[in-house]
Amino acid sequence: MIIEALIAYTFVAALATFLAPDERAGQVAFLLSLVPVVGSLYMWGQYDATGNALLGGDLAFETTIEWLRVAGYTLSWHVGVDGISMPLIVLTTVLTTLSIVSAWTPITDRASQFYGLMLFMEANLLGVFTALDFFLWFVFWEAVLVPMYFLIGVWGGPRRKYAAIKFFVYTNVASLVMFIGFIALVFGLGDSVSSLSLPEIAQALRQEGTLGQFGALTPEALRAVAFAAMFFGFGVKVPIVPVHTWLPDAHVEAPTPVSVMLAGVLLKMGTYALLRFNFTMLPDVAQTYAVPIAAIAVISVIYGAFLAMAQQDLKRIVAYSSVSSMGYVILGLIAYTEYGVGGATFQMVAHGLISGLLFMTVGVIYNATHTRMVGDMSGLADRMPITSGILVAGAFGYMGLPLMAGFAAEFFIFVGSFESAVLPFAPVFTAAAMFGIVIVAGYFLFAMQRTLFGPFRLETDYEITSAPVHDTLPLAVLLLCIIALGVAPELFFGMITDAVTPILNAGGGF
Amino acid sequence: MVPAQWYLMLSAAIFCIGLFGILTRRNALLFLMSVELMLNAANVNFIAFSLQWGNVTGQTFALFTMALAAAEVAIGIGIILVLYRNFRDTDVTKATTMRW
Amino acid sequence: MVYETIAFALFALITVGCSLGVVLARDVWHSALLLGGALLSVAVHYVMLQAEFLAAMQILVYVGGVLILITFAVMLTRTNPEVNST
Amino acid sequence: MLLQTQLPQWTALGPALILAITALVLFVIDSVDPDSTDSALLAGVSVVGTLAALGVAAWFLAAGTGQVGTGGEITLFRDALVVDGMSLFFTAIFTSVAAMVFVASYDYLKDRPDQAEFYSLVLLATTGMALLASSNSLATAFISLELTSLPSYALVAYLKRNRGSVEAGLKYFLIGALSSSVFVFGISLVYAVTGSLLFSDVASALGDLDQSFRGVAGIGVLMIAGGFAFKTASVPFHFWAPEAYEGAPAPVSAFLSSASKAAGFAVAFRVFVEAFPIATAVDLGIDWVLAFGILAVVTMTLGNFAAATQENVKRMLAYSSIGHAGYVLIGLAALSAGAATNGDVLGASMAHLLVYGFMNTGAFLFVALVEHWGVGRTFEDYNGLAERAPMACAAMTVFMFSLAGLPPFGGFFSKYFLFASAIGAGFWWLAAFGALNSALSLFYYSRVVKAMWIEESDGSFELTSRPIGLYAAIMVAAVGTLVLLPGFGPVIETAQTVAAALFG
Amino acid sequence: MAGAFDYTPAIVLLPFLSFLLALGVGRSMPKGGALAGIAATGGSLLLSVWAMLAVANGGTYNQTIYTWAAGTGNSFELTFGLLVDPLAAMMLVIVSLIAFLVHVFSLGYMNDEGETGLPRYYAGLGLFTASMLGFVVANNLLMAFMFFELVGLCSWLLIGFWFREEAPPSAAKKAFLVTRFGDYFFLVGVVAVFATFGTAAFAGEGSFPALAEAALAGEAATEINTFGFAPQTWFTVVGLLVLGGVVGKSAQFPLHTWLPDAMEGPTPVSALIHAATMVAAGVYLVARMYGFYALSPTALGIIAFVGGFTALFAATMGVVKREIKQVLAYSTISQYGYMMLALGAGGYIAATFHLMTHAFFKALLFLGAGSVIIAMHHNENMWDMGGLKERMPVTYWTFLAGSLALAGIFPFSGFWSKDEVLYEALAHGLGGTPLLLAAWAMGLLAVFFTGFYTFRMVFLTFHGEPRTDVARDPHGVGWNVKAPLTVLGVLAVVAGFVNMVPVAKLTGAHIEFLHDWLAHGLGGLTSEHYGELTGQFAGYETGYVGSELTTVLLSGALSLGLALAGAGLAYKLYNVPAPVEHTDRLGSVKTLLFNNYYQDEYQVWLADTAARNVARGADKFDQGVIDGVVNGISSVSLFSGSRVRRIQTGVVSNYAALLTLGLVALLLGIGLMGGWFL
Repeated sequence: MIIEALIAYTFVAALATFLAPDERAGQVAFLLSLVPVVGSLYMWGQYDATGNALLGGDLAFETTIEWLRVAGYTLSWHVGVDGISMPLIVLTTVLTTLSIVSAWTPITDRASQFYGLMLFMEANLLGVFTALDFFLWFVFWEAVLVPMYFLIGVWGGPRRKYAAIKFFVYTNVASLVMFIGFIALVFGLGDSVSSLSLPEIAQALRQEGTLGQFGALTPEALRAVAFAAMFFGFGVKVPIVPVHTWLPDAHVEAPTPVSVMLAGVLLKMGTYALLRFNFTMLPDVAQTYAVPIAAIAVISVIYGAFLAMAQQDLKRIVAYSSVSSMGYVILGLIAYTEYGVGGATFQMVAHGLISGLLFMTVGVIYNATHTRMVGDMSGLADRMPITSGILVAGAFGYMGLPLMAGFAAEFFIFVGSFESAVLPFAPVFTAAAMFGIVIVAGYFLFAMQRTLFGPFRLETDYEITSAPVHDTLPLAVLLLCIIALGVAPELFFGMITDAVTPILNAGGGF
Repeated sequence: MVPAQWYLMLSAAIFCIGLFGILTRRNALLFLMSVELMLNAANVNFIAFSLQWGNVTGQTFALFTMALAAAEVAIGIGIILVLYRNFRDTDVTKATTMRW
Repeated sequence: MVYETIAFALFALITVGCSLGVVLARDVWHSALLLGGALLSVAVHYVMLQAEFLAAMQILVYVGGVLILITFAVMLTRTNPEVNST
Repeated sequence: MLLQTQLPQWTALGPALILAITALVLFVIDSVDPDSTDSALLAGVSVVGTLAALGVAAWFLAAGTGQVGTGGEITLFRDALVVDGMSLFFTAIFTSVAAMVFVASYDYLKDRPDQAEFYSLVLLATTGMALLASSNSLATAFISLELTSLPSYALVAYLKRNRGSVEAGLKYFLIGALSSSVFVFGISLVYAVTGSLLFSDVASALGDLDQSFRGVAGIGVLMIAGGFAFKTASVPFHFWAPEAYEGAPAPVSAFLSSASKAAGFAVAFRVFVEAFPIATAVDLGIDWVLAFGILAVVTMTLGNFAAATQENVKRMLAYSSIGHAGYVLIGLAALSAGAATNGDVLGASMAHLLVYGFMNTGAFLFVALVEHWGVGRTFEDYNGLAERAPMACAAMTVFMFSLAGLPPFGGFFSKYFLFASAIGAGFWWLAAFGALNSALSLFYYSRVVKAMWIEESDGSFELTSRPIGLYAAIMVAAVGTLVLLPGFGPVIETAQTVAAALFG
Repeated sequence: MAGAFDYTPAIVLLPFLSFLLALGVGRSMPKGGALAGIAATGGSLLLSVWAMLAVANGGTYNQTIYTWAAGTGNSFELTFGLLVDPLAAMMLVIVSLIAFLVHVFSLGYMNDEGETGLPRYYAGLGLFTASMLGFVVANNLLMAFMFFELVGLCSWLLIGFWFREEAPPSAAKKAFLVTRFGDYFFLVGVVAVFATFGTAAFAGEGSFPALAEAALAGEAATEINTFGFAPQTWFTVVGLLVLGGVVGKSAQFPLHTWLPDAMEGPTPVSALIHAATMVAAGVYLVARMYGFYALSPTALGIIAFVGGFTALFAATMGVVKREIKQVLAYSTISQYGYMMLALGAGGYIAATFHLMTHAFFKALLFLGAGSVIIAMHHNENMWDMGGLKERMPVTYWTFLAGSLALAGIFPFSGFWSKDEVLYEALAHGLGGTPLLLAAWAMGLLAVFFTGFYTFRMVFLTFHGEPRTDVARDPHGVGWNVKAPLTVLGVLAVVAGFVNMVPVAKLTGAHIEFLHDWLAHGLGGLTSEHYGELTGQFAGYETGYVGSELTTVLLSGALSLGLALAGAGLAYKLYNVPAPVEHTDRLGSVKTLLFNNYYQDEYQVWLADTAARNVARGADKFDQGVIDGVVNGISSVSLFSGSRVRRIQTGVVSNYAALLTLGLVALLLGIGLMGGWFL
């Protein structure tokens, strides 16, 4: 029942924050958000499952309550945690709390609404990562959009309205397409499933012969079409090239804490769903189309990195580099190896922490300098040594410096995809994608050199000083997490591989 | 007895004439009158086929139609009068404050 | 049989003619009169179709009620010369 | 069980009777005190009456009156009327909407003349709707349709000194009159080929129909469809809707766009399913399923696209209402002969209508509230409204997102279940069109939200009052919209059960 | 005995601790964390020596100590472990010794000069040392890679130490980027090793060199996934991929361009980078997995050729430089070229030997240069110096010792090691691998240039008349500068005696201590085994001019003669009271040399202009086409929306008409489909 308790608590906390006075809302939200952190850490501590949430085996904290019946299908409140979702839950709670703290400085207006929406979003994110019933999951999945729309639209930058609506409509289109694809699949299964429980559907889909004719579509065609629809739908969230263009706009306009959540957790929803749906339920299709999928992944990596290189705005740089990093995840997923899929999952966490750290740092710099343009700054390390140091650490983390989480994730993915038996020319794809680590180093080093180093030169009519402690503290915490995960990836990796193995085992059956 | 189909033709003709009136005339009252014609066209059918089928269902329905047509005209005229009061006109194409 | 056909044809012609008159007449007043004609000829059809009661109702309700209402409305709105235009 | 055995059969019409009696009571009050502007009394009586009707309907629904479990539908007056689950379900929709409208009208109509007339007209229209949902013969369908329409014409033109209201009334009336003549003519054609008006008889007569008459029958069927298209504001009979909803007093717009639309669907569902069974119709080449498919696509596309570029919130809602008619039409378009999914599809449509009743009524009532404040009607006028009236704006946000199909609101489930059932019935292309339009709709619904919450207000307006009635109605609608997400189970299960009974 | 190895982790952790201390509380520590660093590296040095003694007693250590990541299923584990064998033990001592001396020297170079940011500096040094030591003791390729990368990070931190100026951050970025480019191939190589062998261990039965060897020998080939290639081809590919990292870090052509720029860092850092840590890492890596390279003649040939070419190529550039550190930088590149040449030529011992001697004399030279720079108030231009001999004798004499070693003059350490390098290349070249002869020739030619630029540097700096006021009255240096110089000076003189091959051959005395040292240790990691491997798989055989002895003597005489010739030319041109530039005599070559063969230009063009243009193009495409489509869809939707609403004209007659039209259209459509009109 701890999942229910956490989600319900977070909703209530959100409500309480809405009603809190603006001046105190930040502190209130922070204190309230500590409970989910503790709760998720407790769950992590108590976690002893070994199964995959969709393919069976041991699940942690599982609950099933029938909710309603529609068209012969049962919908349930069905939640549970496996090794794939557990790290993401911890990531969500930790990042939310840190984002809330990092919002203390930049968010001055309508604070109680802001923090309330953050908590509301957290509740829904927890739901996304725990729900095991399609509609329940979908409710949470879509509900995340609503607070995000406001968070970007109300507290964002100059083009926030455009960015917010673009994000909103784009991802909504994606959800709709995905929905049609998935539901077609469910109906194609006919009588072999009687509920919209994801495990039931996944297991039925992985069994040969359960999928029937759907309209004019043969079972094979239905699989392919549904896979494509879901791939598009989740790909937008990830985002993969070429459906990524909402991301830079949303990131640039969103206030820092929101960017942190967007990059840190929301993008992971896409990859999480890809793993849960496309790659778990339809492994045969994924493997049939391994080459185009891997090509998309590689293009995302390289193209995203080049886009990042072209940017002048620090936030846009980080935003585009997320496109690049998410490409690795896709590559890891399509590898269908333990290290590939496990590494992809690990990358979700690692990238969540690292991009969160970078966004936060850029935000702290912005708080001080009121600019994010690379060309406007120079020699900031002189005035903000600690922040600069953390930015350096974060950037190197992003570049895949060993003993930081990013390296572990990327290395797992590379090893996994290199040896992939599913993907033809796996070494070539892997090597091509790996070149991203050079480009990413290039643009981050250029950006750091121009902003942090050299003689200090920034015309402002106010003093630029070190950031306040409550701005720096979240950065330090994140950095510690990143290093901890880099030194000891087993903190999560063991449970991840436990949950990943079943996907691979039955995957070869087709 | 005249074949029922002929009445069908007749009613169709009246219906089309009424429709033609609605499409071409701009006076609200003519609009009303055209509608009356169309309703009558339906009634012709009902009564003709009532005989054909040998039941009074059609006749009964025709009676309802008349009553409702009367009510409709009453409402319509009320509306036309307030229209006239507001727009000083009964030309239906003049009332275009709302469009698009 | 023949008479019936002739009668049908005649009154059908009258009905259609009057109806056409209703929608084509330039003056609303004429239209109203012709509508009365059309309704009456329809009533004749009713009689031919052995629906005498309905014919009576047709005359009472339509010619007696509806037409009077319309006439009344025509009167009330006639002050405007543009009413005549089509 | 209870009713079946212990109450006389006619009491199954209880809700409609209560509504009619309430209307008469109002007339009595009015004749006792013709100049009464005692809103509280009038609105109170109306609300009590409608809530009583709603209660009875809900009770019957829960008790299983007219449903399979208690011996099937109850037919009255030589089969002219029928009470079954579906009619009760729809009666519940009509009465809920009407109750909210009455509560809101308490403030909206304050200090206006002819209040009693307003309330009684709405009540009469509601009665008509209740009968419409129960009608089992083309004759009762026509009569109750007119009983619904005629008060509506008057209600739209209720603000008789307001040019917009009058113009709206005129257009509504003219299109309505044209549509009802088309409808009647269609009925006459169907009668011509079948010799009956009772649905069941029509169905069996169509089954034995000579193929040479199928043209006449087909024209008749489609003309009848036209009549319902008018009532539901579907293309091509939708032209009245934007103007009528924009020009009418906002509570009336709410009533028309929610209840009246639902009524049109109620009767359309029954007529087409029972009188023109799909198998028979398709044999005759009268593929009304396809016709509704085309209409659904065109309607939702036209409604949403036109709504996307409106400047006036109320008119945007009007077009969105057309768009929603398109979604609901999926319920008639995703059917196929003898398919087991028919009940699901139709049930999903009905459930959507119920949720729509709450969210759309709420949205129009919010517009009424804004009109009451005299803020203005365009999106710009709404800028920064949330600072002044956060609760109401939060409710409006709920309505907008629910209309757009976002969780955690009822519209999410109803819309997605509708799409899902269409896919389940094999009509994935309908769902695809629906999805496209749904995405577009998110754009314009969020414009309202953006105006209220994101845009800066120009500070030129002051909100002078906090009308209790309007607020209460809006909150009820908002809470209803919210609760319909977790509590969607009974709704969808009931809807699909009663819809399946229709095919049984 | 085992006690020494139990403390091996501490060798790495001590400097790491000093890094943490300096970073955390360096501000409040005396000397900005220097003392902690000195203590830590001193401790590491002692432990290393202890470990070396343990190894000398025949002990080795190969132990996994930490599982970094373990797959649950049938996949391989990724681990950290320690491997202490003779090679590693030797390297441990070298690295910790030089790090220790550099720390001491920094007291004079940084603290006494009043630099700010000392905690950062010492933190960087500590991390740098720790990373390098970790790299040295790594027992598998993945761990090696990770510390290799950390070394890169530290070089970035330290080269860019003076971040408030323009040039150092830029140089740091370049160093990191260029080596990163190499590391990219390295990483692909690491991944390929895992994918191929399922392990990346260096030593032991299941190590990847052993598995590769077994595969080539036709045993147990089934476990190995060679991705459809012939095993040897695939091993060559993998080896070359790993070599990418080596080329980058060890500044071999064409990735050498970062190294001269890296002189922007503080001079002690340069000493550390060039002598013992970063640059040495590349060569050390090849030596570490020599058992793998020895299986592939192609890889060996490429290594040798690249090495030889780099040796010559860098030496030629060294002759025209004006700054003392620039000359040293190019000499570093050149000397590492020799080591690569040796490795490629099958001279595992020779390479290790040169690595060791070079570490000492190059550290010495850099520290000496640092001393000069202190004296010259941070002016590095040799043309501003002159006549420093009298004013700073300790520096002069030690620097001279280092220079003699660098130039390869008998009997200084460099002579012995370089001679052995060239001898191995020659012998194996004669033995049937003619490619090696070409590499040998280049290496030999480079000897001449080495002698020339080395003594040009010495003469310009220390001899003649002082050419500036500063040079006339230089700043004094303290004990903390002189002591490291003295230690290293002694080592530069004597280090060569551990392996005097020509003497051994000549006299028959058993004095090839390094041979013996490297010949024992873990099975499969001994020089003898490597010799067998190169013989068996690369076909390396030893050929002689005449007899073995004549070849040895010929080779030694040849290189000594060339070195002396170069030194003599420098003496003639520059050992004059007022030397002048002679570069004009080189004609157009001068421009070429001054511009470093335009290597920087094309690389900068690639990394900057070309990449940026691609990026800009991608951005344009993204904004214009991809986002344009997205925005276009919305514009088109809204535009069609604005058209659609025009249907609603407001005129009710039109509505009626459209309504009728619509109904008729529907009737016709459905009717035609249903066949009503037939």
